[in-house]
Amino acid sequence: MTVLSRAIEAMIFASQEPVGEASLRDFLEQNGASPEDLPQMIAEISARYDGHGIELVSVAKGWQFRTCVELASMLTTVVERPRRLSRAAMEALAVVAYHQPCTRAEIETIRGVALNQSVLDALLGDDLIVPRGRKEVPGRPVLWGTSGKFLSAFGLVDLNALPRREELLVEPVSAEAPDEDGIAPVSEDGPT
Amino acid sequence: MTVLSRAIEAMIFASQEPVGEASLRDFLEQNGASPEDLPQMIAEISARYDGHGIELVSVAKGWQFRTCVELASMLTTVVERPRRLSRAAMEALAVVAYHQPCTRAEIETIRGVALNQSVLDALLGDDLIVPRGRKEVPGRPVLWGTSGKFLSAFGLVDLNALPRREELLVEPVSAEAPDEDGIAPVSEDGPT
Amino acid sequence: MEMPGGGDGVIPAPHLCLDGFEGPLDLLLDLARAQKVDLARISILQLVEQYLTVVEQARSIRLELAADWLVMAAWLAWLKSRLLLPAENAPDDDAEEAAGLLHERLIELERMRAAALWLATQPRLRDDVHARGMEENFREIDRTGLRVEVSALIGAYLSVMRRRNRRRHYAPVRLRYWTVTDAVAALRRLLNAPSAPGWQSLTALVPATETTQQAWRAAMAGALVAGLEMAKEGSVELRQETPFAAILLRAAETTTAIPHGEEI
Repeated sequence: MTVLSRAIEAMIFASQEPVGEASLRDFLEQNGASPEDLPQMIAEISARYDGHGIELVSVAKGWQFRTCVELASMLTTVVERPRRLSRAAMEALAVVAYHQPCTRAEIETIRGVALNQSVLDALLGDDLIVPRGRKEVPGRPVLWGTSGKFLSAFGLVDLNALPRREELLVEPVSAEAPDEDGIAPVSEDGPT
Repeated sequence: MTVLSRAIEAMIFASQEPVGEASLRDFLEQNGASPEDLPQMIAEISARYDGHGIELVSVAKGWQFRTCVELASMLTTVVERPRRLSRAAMEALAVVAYHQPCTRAEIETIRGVALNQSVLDALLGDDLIVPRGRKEVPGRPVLWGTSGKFLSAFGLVDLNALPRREELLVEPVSAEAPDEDGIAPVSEDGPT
Repeated sequence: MEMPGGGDGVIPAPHLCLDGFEGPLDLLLDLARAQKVDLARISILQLVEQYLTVVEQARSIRLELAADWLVMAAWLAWLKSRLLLPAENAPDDDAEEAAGLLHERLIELERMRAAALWLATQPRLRDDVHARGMEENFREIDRTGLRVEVSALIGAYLSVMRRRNRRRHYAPVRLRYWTVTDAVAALRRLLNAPSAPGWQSLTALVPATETTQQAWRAAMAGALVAGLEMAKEGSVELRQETPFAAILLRAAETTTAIPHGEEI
């Protein structure tokens, strides 16, 4: 293992935020290596963490070490957890993610219900959504979009990592298909 | 490698401060393991980082991961944030530059305000001004002049590279001339 | 409370649990789901009937049912009536379109819910997974350097010298305008003239020496105040044809004013 790959590992490890590929390439270049080597180095580093409690993940267009998902339940007592988002907030967030940039009114139309201020506050408070200018209609309402923090929070490389719209409904339908064969469905409201 | 040792690795990684042995022992106990196993687990984790850019180290308060020392220097980037002189310091320096050698009292007279000691200290601290003997008047005040550092800091070959006073002051004097038309001048000695 | 399964053997309506629904579309979507068919093939008509039944029942228990639920209910009732029109009538385009739109909205809501569920299953940072807790900062800030420019030095020197010049030459401007007292005196001289004139313009009072605009205005103001003052005591008469026209004055008809004036 070269000094440079160790240095890249340390650089990513040291940071609390994802380290952008650009910084990593710059670092390689400044140290006389080719930026082209980055993918291979990343692969090497990543491989070395096989079986560790932490792993190298690609997130928000950068690299970050994170604890492995399967350890989540064991770590809950150790590290403070953020409050979970309500169902309404998750739905509103999904609408923003898929319809951005969109106004509050547009979110309300899609969800068919008024957007509670506390929901908006929760999303803003967690820096998951950010204003992206204003819509040029009467009242010039703010247009909302998802933030870099959103990508990082959900472990997404970029917005393309979200399931495509067409894919979204494929799963539930196939999951419900057996229901039609006379098997009692388990809905959220409980078994019938 | 056990899940527990991976969890301990993750726990130390995610913690915001070094993790004390007591917490680690508690953690093992809560998860049905013997606290006695801790030293061996630590040794295992530590061994897994052989040759990595990061190492597990024991500090006063517990265990933490840290970038290997020899990489730290490589990763360190020095950001230069040059200071600027305060307005008062720049003015005092300008007065010294054009009226040297001059005493503190002279600087004060020309600027029309008292010279704060901290301003003088700042100029001295940056080696921009140096003492040039004493004025043979009661109290024998120090005479100040600009230093060689002053010339290099401002990128001047010598003091003659500064615009001459006459070149500088032609404009402001003529600009103020009309004000004096028909109005009795009031000198520093008081109104006529 | 629970609604009994549809008597006509259609679809068993779901539990009526209004707290679980955020809004009318939410409830509609749940009803649609309960039909366990592809949303694309769902019968809007059936859905509308169920919705209206549920809302009707809910209303008897939950008086505070939000107004927009009822708006939706009213709209759906309208939609139902149009869709129920006998087949021989020309198809109602509006209703067809509205039903199509409702379809699309339900599908989009279903999609967004699926997206929300998908997001919820992603490992969430600081909840399921954690980043490095203790940041190591390799950035060193070097503040020993000095950023100075000759231009700033010269600028500083100039501002010192300007301040100094200003200090040396400062004198309050003394204004010597034609005053009201001057104007009264001039007016009396005019009225006491042997050939007491008729109507005179007030501007005639202003001495020719008041050349600048500011001085002339001050003098005019003085003349007007003097004129008004003397009109009040009855020694002159003032006249102005229209607003902003020239102000005219002459000695009052009663000649008593003149000796009175001489007392001053």
